[in-house]
Amino acid sequence: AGLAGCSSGSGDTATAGGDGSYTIGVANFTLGGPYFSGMDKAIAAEAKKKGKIEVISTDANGDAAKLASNVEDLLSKNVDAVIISGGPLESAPAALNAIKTAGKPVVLVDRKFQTGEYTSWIGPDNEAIGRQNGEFLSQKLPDGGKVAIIKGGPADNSIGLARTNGVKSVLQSKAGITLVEAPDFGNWGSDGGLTVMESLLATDSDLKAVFCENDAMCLGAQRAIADAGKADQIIIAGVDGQAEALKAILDGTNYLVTGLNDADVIGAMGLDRAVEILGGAQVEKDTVVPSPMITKENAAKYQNPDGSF
Amino acid sequence: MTGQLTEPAPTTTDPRGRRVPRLVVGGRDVTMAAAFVTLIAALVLVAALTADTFLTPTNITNLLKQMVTTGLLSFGMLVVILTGGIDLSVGSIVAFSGIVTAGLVSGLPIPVAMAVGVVSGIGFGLVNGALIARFELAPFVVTLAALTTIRGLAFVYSEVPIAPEDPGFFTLGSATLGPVPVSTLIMLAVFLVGGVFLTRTPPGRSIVAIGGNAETVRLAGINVRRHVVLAYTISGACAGLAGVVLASRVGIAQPSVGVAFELDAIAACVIGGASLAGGRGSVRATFGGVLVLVLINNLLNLYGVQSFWQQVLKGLIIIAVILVQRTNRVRS
Amino acid sequence: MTGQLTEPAPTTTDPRGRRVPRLVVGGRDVTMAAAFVTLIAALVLVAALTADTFLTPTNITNLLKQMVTTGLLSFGMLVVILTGGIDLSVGSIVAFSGIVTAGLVSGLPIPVAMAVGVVSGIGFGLVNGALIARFELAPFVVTLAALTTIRGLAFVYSEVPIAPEDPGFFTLGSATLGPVPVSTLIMLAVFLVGGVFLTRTPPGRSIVAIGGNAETVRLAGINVRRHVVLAYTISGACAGLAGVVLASRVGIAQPSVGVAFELDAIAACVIGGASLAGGRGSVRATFGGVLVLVLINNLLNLYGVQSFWQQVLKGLIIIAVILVQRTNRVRS
Amino acid sequence: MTLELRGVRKDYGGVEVLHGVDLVGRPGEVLAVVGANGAGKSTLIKILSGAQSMSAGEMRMDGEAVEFRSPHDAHARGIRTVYQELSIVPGLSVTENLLMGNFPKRRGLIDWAAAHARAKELLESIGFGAIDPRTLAGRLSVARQQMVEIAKALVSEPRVLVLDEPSAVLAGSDLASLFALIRRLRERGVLVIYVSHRLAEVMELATSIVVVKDGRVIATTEPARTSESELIGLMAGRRLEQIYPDRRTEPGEVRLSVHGLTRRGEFEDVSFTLRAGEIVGLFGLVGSGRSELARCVFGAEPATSGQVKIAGGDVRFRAPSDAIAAGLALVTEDRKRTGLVGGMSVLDNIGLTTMYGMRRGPLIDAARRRERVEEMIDRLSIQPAHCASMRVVNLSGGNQQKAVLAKWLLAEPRVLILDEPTRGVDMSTRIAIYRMIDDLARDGLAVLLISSDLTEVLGATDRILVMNQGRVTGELRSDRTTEDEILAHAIGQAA
Ligand SMILES: Nc1ncnc2c1ncn2[C@@H]1O[C@H](COP(=O)(O)OP(=O)(O)OP(=O)(O)O)[C@@H](O)[C@H]1O
Ligand SMILES: Nc1ncnc2c1ncn2[C@@H]1O[C@H](COP(=O)(O)OP(=O)(O)OP(=O)(O)O)[C@@H](O)[C@H]1O
Ligand SMILES: O[C@@H]1[C@H](O)[C@H](O)CO[C@H]1O
Ligand SMILES: [Mg+2]
Ligand SMILES: [Mg+2]
Repeated sequence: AGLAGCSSGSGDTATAGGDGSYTIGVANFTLGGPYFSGMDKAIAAEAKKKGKIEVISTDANGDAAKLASNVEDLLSKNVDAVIISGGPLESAPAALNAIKTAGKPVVLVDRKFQTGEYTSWIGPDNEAIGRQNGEFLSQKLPDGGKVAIIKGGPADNSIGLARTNGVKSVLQSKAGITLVEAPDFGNWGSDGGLTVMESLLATDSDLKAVFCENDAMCLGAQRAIADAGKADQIIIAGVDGQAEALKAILDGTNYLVTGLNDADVIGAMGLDRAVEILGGAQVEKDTVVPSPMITKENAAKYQNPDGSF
Repeated sequence: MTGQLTEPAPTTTDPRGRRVPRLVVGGRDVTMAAAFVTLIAALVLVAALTADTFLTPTNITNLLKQMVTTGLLSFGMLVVILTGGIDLSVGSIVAFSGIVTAGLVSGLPIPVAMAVGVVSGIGFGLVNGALIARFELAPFVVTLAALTTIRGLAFVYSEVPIAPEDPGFFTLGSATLGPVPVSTLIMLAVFLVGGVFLTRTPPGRSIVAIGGNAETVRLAGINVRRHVVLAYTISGACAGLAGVVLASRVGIAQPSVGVAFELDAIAACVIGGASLAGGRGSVRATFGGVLVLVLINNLLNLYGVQSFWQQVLKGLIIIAVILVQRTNRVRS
Repeated sequence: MTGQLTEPAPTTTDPRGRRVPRLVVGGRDVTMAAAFVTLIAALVLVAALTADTFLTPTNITNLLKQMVTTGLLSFGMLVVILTGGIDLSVGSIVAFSGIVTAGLVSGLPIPVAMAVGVVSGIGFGLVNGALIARFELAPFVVTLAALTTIRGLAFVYSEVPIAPEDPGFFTLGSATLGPVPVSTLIMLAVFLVGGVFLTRTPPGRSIVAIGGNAETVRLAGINVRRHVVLAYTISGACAGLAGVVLASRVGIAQPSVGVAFELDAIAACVIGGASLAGGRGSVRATFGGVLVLVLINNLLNLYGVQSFWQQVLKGLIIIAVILVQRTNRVRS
Repeated sequence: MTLELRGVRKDYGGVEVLHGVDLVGRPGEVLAVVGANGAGKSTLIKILSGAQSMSAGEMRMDGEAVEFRSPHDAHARGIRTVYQELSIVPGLSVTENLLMGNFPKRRGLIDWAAAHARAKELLESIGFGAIDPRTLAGRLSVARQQMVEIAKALVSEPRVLVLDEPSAVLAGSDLASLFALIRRLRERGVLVIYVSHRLAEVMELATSIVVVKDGRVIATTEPARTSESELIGLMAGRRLEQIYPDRRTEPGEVRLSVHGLTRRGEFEDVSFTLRAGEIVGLFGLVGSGRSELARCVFGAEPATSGQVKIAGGDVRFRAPSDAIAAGLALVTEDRKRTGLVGGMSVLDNIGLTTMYGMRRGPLIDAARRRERVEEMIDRLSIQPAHCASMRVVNLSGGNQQKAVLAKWLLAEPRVLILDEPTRGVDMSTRIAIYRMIDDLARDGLAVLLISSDLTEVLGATDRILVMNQGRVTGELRSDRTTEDEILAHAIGQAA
């Protein structure tokens, strides 16, 4: 994703304390999803681009305690700063405390923690993405109809909730639109999206649209819809801008829209931010990365064959 | 023989000759007993009466599709469980075979790519089996280590999902023969052929006997190791096949797919009365176990039970089912 | 016959009377044999020589902290495994006890809230044990169902993570006694007391014997059911304690924590030579198994091995370790 | 087929148990191997069956050196073995146990109808026609399982048949069938190697006898040139006095009385009493329900109706623990399945019943327990003498049996039920056991001795109950009855 939304701070000037060579630790909560591994890669790629920056990446495999100990491991390796890609984690007090005690800066990417002190956060406005999808759907369904919502779950995550709330806030007030929330979670993956959609198709045969909290689930849902022969009846809206989703949108399928939440962009910005901080720059604490709406019209411009996501 | 003793043992043929083979492979407790069939019938009946969407064609097709992965894995798991072992690596094999197949589709003909996926499963099964049989290592740990390693390899192969462009890739997973998905037919074929294998072929019988008393089988001059390897290879093959079918069905292969699949497969076998100590298990009843699990999931969804409560209830229902199974076993 | 035979078996006392109790609880294979100790020592040595950060105080403290959860769960798991059972629900109990404790901290004194967390684990263990012992249900399925149900309950209790404000909540998880974390000391105490329990008390010996041959134990007038319930209760208690300690250490309780923790705990027992068929296992060697697992993780991190390769290697190293363990067992 | 062993040695983990054994067997011979418990008989047999490898020495068949790396190699040479410990697969049918690895096939698949037919034919041809080949092997009585084991060894018409204590669990007509079978095999030129502690049958069947002691062959002889008592002397290494102690005691008060006890399908309306100081035999054919009765009296199985009283009061034993608390002890017949915890030490096994009673605080009083257990090991001369820390499975069969006995004696019972306590026990140890039972009875213990060995029942008891098909069909005084009279009751044909 060459086009960054905003403040792509020129990190290579950061030489406040030395020659600008730093070691930056990355604590991933999990790499078991394309979004997260994309983020991790984007950070590494940006570091390489900058030169002189060494990145040590860790993966907690979805275990909060392991995240804490990974951070401890990173600190014991004396990294200069830590980037946390917290995935579905809401907070990591122990990790944040350890970093604070060590006196190192910490940059959060994607997920903003609910508690604890961090130096800077870069991520999307999830509720806005949801609203944007809601607006789009309401336009596409002038006569109303049933809209299904597939959540990623487990519910100990705020971003999914924010996205769903965004969609709901727009659609609930629209006359003629009914919302159906799938009882089960799609677990943020395509296989989950597929089975949840299959169940939805059995319970609600008259769906007009489906919104999923991310693209991966939408892609599975799209298959289920195709298999049920309802591709021309149900439209799809997602979040992320995952490569396969962009392609589906561009190909003119029933996958109509997604809200950009590009791991490549956020990852790169996260690394830049860390370097800026190390360079002694005064930085914005919270940076919201804009999430443009992607449809058939503009999808081509967001396709990036070299991107990791 | 007088026939005086009422026959307590599994009969694969009736006194007059061969009839329908009974897919009971060891012990009599594990016949898919009347009570178990009743239980499944009751589940279906309750479902049909209380959820009006249950008997719709869409839902029935869903059911048929949703049992494929668990079904395939359960058969392979049963074979391993019969030897007294366990295979925890199947979920990771599903992921690996799926992603490799999807990755190869761009360069190879689709059937070849799919064959490679299945073969990768066979390969992993072979290694599992060889480690377990040759070095007498605990199956739980070997396959647990395999779970970790193979999952890692799936991610090493591709961190991101692979979505082949060629629509031929979806055929296996979405084609239907009349109303029945082809993938379901494949799974049923595995159960049928597998049933015959376990009840009517020497290697099948050896596998069952090994779980009953491996030393005896060894003393009978049968190569125990080779049969143990065979069992894990079958499980690996089933998992490889399941991975290919699943990837084709979802249309996207993800390296993260299949986590905890092994648990459902094991549960299906045990709900069907298999003993994890080996030597006892039934192909039919395992299939019944698969049905029970799929029905539970389907019903909870149809009723719109919220995800967490689904989990709570699913566990409780499983307990209830095995309690019923057990009462029936004790009574018989 | 002469006293010719040299003594090959585990001795809990030396010929002259009692000496240091050896924490071997069944069979002779499971002594934390010289080769196993050597293996661990070798791991440590290699680590110290190749990773310059390995022997830093921070890293050692990390190691000590990192072994707490696996350690606590492994001891409980060992007790259950000795009876010939298995407890898959421990990861879910960790989540439940943690979230309940964190949820109660706002209303109750911290120690009381923590006690409630542990007691919830005891409760779940009791139910598991009662179902398994009273109705003779397969431990694998009962605790698998419990895994699902308890996980669901953790989410029902709170869908969102709970991060208590009171810094007292963090004490248990972060306090140190000198350089040693208090949580590590607690875990060590569990192993010590547990070792004495299993080797030197009647209920402990009964648990070991049940795994060897339950019918013999029943005929010896020992209440088998009660001891099986006890075993699962101990495992539940350990998991409850682990949940509380973990929540306190991380500073936040998540209902989603602890997935697949049971696998590491089981692996630790088996790496330590325990037999999943029951009756054979060692407290010391299980502790050794915990060390091995924690060391592997720590080393792979220190070497900066990339995540997916870490998984690949972790599996392979585990296989290597049990191969070494096995060679040593065969040789002795 | 001539089978020759020269200088065979075997050590287990550095401890040598066979010190250079020589043995020669020829076609048509019944070569009996006798020796005390732990002498090395089973080890020897495992070596010639390929189940264990020898540490040194050589084996020749028809003059040609052979080396067995697995049982498969021995099978290929026509050697089949029935091991001392039962090894059927309980979850499989008799047919399958018999034909394992040799199924008749049709179009590549196993032809089960043909298999059952072949199994039935085979069982009938060797005189075991009473066994239904379709039954699950695990549902057969121990005796029947043993017969299946023997039949299994005969499936492929072996040239050498090795039997390790096959008669230990057989009695009556089953035993007769076995003997007839062995004679027929002999006529067919099969070499039969036969291990047994029942010297009477050895004298009857054997063509030559090899006496093994402490891992060495100390004598080779023939029935015509020796006597039972000489053999016993050789095995024990000393002269043996009388086998059964004189029983001339006055029975005391009633210790246990059973009234109309019934367990549907197993036994019916059984009544008897046991008095202090009395040894009562319980004889019957296999499957007559004796073991079930014992288990039921002991609270291990619920009764359908009837009462059990101890010292006058009615009791309802809901579990063995109740019976033990009331002073009962039951030495079960199947040590592997119900007598021992194989993976644990001898100490743990012998101490099992008494563990809860021997505490110091919450801990087991280890020193006292060890002391008591070692006393018991000594008293029953369990070999090897320092076996307390050994795993109990590494004891020889007979010594395992003694360990079970020791466990119960340690509990100091007032009523002792012994189910086939001398199964697989060598003669000198038997004598010790009889002496011990006698001593215990003299001290006021009431003993019920279940046995399928007529001589034993006659010699070691005061009174004999005979069961037939779940009912007590006779009660006889040991000093006033005969083997024939007992047998007549046992087969339900007493006048
Ligand atoms: N696996 C083993 N490990 C160690 N010692 C063993 C093992 N098996 C047998 N022994 C020892 O070898 C010796 C010979 O045992 P073996 O079973 O051959 O005796 P046996 O003559 O068959 O006795 P019995 O009449 O009691 O069956 C015994 O001292 C026994 O304790
Ligand atoms: N051949 C058989 N087939 C099936 N069941 C049998 C057979 N023999 C015995 N049984 C079962 O065992 C019961 C009695 O066996 P039990 O062991 O109590 O008799 P026993 O007189 O002690 O003979 P044994 O010498 O075999 O111990 C029978 O009522 C029957 O249920
Ligand atoms: O924002 C990300 C992505 O949307 C991903 O698909 C799921 O996890 C969230 O954290
Ligand atoms: Mg022997
Ligand atoms: Mg009996």
